[in-house]
Amino acid sequence: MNTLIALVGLGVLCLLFEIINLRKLLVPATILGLLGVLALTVSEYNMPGSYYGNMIAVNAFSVSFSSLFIVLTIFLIALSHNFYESHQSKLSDFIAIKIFLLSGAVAMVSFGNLAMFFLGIEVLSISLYILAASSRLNLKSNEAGMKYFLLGSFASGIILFGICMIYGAMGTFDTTEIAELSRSAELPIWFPIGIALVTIGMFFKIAAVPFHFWAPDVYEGSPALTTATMSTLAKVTAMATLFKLLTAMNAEISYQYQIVVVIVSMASMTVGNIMALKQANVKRMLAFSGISHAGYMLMTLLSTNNSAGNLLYYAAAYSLSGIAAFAVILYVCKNRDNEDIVNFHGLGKTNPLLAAILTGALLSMAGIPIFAGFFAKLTLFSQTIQAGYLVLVIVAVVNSIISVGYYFKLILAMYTKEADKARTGTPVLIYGVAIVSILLNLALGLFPSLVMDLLG
Amino acid sequence: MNNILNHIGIENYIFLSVILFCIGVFGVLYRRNAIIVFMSIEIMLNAVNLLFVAFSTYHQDAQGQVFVFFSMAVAAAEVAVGLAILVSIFRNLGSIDIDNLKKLKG
Amino acid sequence: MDVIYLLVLLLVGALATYLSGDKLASKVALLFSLGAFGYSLYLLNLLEAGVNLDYTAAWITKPNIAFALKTDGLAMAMLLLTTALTPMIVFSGFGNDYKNARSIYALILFMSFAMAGTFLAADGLLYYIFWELALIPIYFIALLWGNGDAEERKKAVLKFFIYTLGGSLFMLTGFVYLYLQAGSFLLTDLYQLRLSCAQQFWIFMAFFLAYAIKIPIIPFHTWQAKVYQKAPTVGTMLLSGIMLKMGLYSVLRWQLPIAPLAAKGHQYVLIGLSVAGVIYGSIVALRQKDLKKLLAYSSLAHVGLIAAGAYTLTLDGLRGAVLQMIAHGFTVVGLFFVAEIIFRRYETRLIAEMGGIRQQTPKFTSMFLLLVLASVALPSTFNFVGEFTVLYSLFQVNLGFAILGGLTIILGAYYMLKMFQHAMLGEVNAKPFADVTFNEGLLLVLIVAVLFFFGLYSKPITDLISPSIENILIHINR
Amino acid sequence: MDTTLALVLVLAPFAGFLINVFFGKTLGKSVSGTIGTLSVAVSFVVSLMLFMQVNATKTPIQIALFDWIQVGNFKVDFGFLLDQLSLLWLLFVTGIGSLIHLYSISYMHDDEKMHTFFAYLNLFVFFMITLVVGSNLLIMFIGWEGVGLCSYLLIGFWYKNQEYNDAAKKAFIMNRIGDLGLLIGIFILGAAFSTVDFATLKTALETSNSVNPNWIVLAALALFIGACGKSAQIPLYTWLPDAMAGPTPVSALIHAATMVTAGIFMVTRMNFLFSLTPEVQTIIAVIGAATALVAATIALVQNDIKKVLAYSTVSQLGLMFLALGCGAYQVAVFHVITHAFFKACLFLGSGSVIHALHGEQDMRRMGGLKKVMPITYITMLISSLAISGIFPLAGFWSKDEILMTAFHHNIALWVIGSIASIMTAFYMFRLMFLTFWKDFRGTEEQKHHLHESPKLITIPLIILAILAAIGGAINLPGNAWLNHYLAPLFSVAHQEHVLGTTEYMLMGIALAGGIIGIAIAYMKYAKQGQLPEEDAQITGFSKVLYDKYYVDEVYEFLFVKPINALSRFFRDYIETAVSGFVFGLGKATMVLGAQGRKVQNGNIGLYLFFFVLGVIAIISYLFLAQ
Repeated sequence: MNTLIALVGLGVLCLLFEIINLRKLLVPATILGLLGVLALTVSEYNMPGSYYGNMIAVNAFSVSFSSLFIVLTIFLIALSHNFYESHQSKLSDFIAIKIFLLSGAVAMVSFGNLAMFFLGIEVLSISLYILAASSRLNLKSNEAGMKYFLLGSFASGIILFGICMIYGAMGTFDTTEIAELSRSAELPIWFPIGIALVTIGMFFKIAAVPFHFWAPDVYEGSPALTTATMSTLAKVTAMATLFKLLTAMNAEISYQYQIVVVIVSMASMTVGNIMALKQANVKRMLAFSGISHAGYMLMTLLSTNNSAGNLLYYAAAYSLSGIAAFAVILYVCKNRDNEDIVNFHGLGKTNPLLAAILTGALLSMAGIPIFAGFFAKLTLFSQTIQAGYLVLVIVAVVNSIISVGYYFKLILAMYTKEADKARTGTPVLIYGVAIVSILLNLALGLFPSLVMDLLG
Repeated sequence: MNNILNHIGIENYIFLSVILFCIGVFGVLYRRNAIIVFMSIEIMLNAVNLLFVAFSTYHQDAQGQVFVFFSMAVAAAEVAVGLAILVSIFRNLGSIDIDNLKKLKG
Repeated sequence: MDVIYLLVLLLVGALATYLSGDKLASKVALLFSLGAFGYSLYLLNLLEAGVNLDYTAAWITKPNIAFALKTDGLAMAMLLLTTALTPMIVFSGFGNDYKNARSIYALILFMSFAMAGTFLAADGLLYYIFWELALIPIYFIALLWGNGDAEERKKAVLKFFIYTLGGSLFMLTGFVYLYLQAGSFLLTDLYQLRLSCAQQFWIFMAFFLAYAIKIPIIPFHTWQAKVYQKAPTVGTMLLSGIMLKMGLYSVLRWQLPIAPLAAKGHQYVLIGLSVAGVIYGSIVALRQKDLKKLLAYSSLAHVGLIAAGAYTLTLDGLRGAVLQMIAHGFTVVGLFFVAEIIFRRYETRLIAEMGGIRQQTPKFTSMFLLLVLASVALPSTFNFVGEFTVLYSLFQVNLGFAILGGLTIILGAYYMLKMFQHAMLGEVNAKPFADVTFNEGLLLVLIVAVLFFFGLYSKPITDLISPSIENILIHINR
Repeated sequence: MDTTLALVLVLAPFAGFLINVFFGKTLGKSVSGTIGTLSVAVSFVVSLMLFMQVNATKTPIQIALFDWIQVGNFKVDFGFLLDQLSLLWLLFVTGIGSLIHLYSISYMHDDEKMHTFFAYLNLFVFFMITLVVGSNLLIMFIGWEGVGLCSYLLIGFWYKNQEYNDAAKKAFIMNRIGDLGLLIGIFILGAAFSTVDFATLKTALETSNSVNPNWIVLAALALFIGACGKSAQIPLYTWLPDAMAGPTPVSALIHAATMVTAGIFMVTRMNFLFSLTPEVQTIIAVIGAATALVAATIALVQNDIKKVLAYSTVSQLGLMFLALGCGAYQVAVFHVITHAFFKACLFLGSGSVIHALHGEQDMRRMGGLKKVMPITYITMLISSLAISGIFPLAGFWSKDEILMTAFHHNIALWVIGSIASIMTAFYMFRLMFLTFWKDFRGTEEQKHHLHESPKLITIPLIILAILAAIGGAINLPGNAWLNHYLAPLFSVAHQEHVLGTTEYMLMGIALAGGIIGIAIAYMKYAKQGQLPEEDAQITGFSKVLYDKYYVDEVYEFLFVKPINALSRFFRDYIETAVSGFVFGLGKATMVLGAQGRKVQNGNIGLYLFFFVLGVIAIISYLFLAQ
């Protein structure tokens, strides 16, 4: 609970910094502040509780995910410094929006009431609309913002309808009460309809097939840092929220529902991976890759009672490698017209360190051992086989093979092509973020228990 | 109020809302003018709001009506952002036809 | 515990090589790899003295994964193969002037580390991790320091990577399934599993995909020739000398004891496929124009025979397979080195562009000839010991297999001598061929010496591996 | 003591090999040759000592050095067995070997790689000794393959000529076909009796009756295939004539006197096996007889002096196998020894001629040499008479024994053998007359350089000629020393022929046959002075014979071509297809990706449409479908 308040406070402070002309201190101060919030959050790990009439329910799940979100935000903010170099005057706005976005994300995983959930998701979404369209003069950015906005509000409508149906069935927004009521024998049909609609809405947010069409366009059009935010923070938030929704409301997951999840999961993996093969734009490629990862993460829904730890681990592994990859992308594509693979030619020679980091990040996404991505997939597969969905796992394995095709396309480009233009400068923060995030990823890969055991 | 519900039945409220919601959906699907699309989304949201109120009454519970305020506020904020994006699109493109937004694809 | 130091030594060696800079890299790498070889000899000593070198430590609790290393005779033999070949491979690079030398030598040591780990690992997942880890360095070695057209190379190497990774992912799925049955990835626990016939079949198939691609067994071999051809010679040596053996070793260590019923049930198919590989590889090798490709296909034929031996499920078959693995490891490294020596002088790998070299460099020719003879398993070479044992085991299964497998004796002699004739003999070549340098000669002599020494006196190796193979057989025949 | 001696015996040539390999060049040609010769001579002396010992004690010497190979049910020692058979073999291998080494010092003196030659030759002797003294089948196999290797090296000694290299390769591969048979035989015996040791195998075979007799037959057959390869029997004989590409001393040592007799050695060694399998013995006899006849017919029309001798060798080997097939192992061994004497002499003599003519081998370009090369002429004449079976030279006795055995066995075999013998007499004297009689037909320049060969060449010739003349003494009918000496080897005692009328008649017929053959040759080539036609003019059946029944071409057509075609087919089509399939999977995925991009066309309306479709699909599946 304190996390949320502290975050909102921090956001306001960011805006104030601009007013009192402390722009230079903005990034370090925010990072420090976030670190403080992180400490605060972690300290709540062993103190589950509910606040404000169970509007906010703090438990291990919410604390763990909130901490992950905060860490990701720290990275994103560290990257902002360099990214917004030419828009210094708006730096505080962007950072503040990110902090508010984070507060939305935290609300989404620590809600105790559907109202809080709805508010959280809207805060997150609206912040993202703004960020997506934030490059005002760039038509692509405008288009991305518009597309995201239209489809996003459409999805919001569906979610709202779902919440309404649940309310209609249960007469309350409180998840604890809903959970208790759902144990009773006779449930109005509205309840499962509501759950289904909310799930569909969340499918949209995590960009699962067939609700994924926005993702590639929006990822490509948005400013790179926004894309980074969407593909890491927003995606794992949405996934965690979906997971939390289903567990918190104790929704009896029927067999049919599981089939839907299986099909959507398979479709997401397959479509994401196959479409990514032929992409030239790296952001777009990562969008499709993100779609496929959403497919993988959906597998956790098939055994909700013991897969929270796996989801957290997968989310952490995926988002950390995403951050590392985007850090390199931001560096490489700075002041370039687009993010095409051409820009990465020869990176292995000009910047071996960054090339190695990007390689590591891609290997992690592909699920090659010692990177966290491997363990993430391993536990996921293991659990899914246990749940009895061997076919799904085989499809996932085949997809992992396909995915190597495009991840390695980028690696090949870095190491085998000649560089066209030299890149100058070694922005400390970008290097720092890239190194720290890949090291974290490696550490998770070597000691998965660190994260896996947080959620039993 | 209770009487009205007794007379008309909650199902009919649901049907009404669903119909309104679907009208909104069709609006979004078929209209190309961004403003009208926005309005269609508003119809969808308001259809749900109507249902919230109906359920609120049905359950004799105020939470539903409170929720409507939340949702209206959020919808307003959303539309504000949407319109802002629309304005910058209009400046760049000189049109608010969403069919013109096809630069990003593939 | 002692075994870990070996892995650490190799890993530190890789790091030190990378940090030592391009000029010193090769020397540092040689130093560390020799150190590793020396240390593994020390380990061998300990093992012979009866010290238990197995090592198990908890690593990850959920899922239950242990850092478990098992050093029995079999693993020791493979470890020695790895650590003995690594310095040779490093040394073979001395004559080349690699761009960015520190990276390639560091990658070689890193790969050696991963392969040693694969041979030692006694926990399924640890094993899998090492298995995959070995793939990454060779990918980069082949990609960055390879030869020939860059686009074609990229294609070949990527195909290799995806292909092998694909196969291993199925193996991983198999492991996960086993884990769910056994509650642990530990080799010992997996050996204790009593799976039904159907379960064993699917596990076997999942493993088989991985191994058949790695070994390779036809028709999963299509990656091989191109990659061997395109990779730099050190890479080819690593691949053919050690990495192939990972697959074969895994068959013995993991596939057969865990799913023996499936192996028994489909024995004829498996042996048939392997033996078909022997004949197919030999015949295709006959008309190859590129020396390295020819050697690749000959390798296909040889490993086919080794796999056939392993699938006989007899003591002789398994033992012969191990002997032949070691023999083939040295031989093929030697032969690829010969190809490299010729390339350094003639800038070609096409046999048609060679010829008439013998007159100019008799010493080199003798070494080459000895390697060719070892490759065709002349008695008194180590290869003969292995090949004889394997063929004998095939005979125990079926006379027909022994005859078909034995065709390697004839066909092998045919393509190897044909190659030798056109590469080395004939009218004196107009292009001068500088005599082998001291370094090159030393390496060739070493390899030949190993092959002939163990060819006459294979008892040390046989004694080393026999107990562990008997142990594996007990699990197969439980 | 015995162990040391045995090691000296085996390792002396190997030491010679090592010295010649590493220091041959620096030591110079004469020294290198001397070392090569001496090392073999040492072996000869040692074998002589051991021979005396065993001949006196009648107990074989067995030596086990160390474990070599271990397979499931048995272990193979690295060990030696020095018994009557192996010592006998050693004597003529090292003895004739020494002579030929001596000869080579002079013969190869002009070759720049003389030290290499001696190294190979020493290595050959080393492997041949290993083959002979090995105490089990596998050690024998080392030698077996080792001599094959040396044969390969020496046939291709002049490696600049690719045709020679082809010949060398062919010899090696055909030998290997036989080797596979041998190996299979070893497998069968090893699996059945858990040993491959000669001594234990013998007892096992004689006592055990639990083994399926079919396996034993198969084993014998497989071993015989091995013998066919090494001893150039049908169908694996075509390599031997081609092997004449090597220097002439090599042909004398390897391809006449020693290596090619390894097959006979092995069959004799394994006599306890073959005696159990009359079916296989019959096959051996038939193949032997057929080979003797076929090779003899081919030899009738050959014009290359060495080719004639080569086919003659094949034919004689056939006769030996005929004897083996009849179960007369001693007889075969007897002929091996006498054949070694006269055939070595003939080859060396032909070498002397070729040497004098600076490499000319075509008999049509020779003639009239008896005046310039009297020693060569006389020694060769003695040997020719011996091989033609003229009384009382060595060949008469041994060949006569064979024919006599065949006669008692099966009259058809005897007829074939006799015809082959007549032909032998004919082509040998055809060779003699064409080479040494009449006038010289070569170029003026050659004529100018004609000379008798130096001492180092003639001395071995003389020694061998003497042996060819009197060698028969070791096994005269009535005083059969060899039979008694070898008797301990055989489980079935050899039936000595009682010299009755039949026997004397047979001797007479054989002698008459030889004389008839010589007479025809004399009429044709000496009296009428006919010359063989030039290659282009040869027609009819002679052409078929001259072209060796086109067997090489048939093999080429049946085996070599198809394998190569298959190889090309595999390389060009199967490989492409299989890898194309794998690539195709990748490509198909790529195409799918490219097509999929078209759906993602940037139109929000479409995206919404799919969204709504998804919603409808899920909702209707969940709630309406039931």
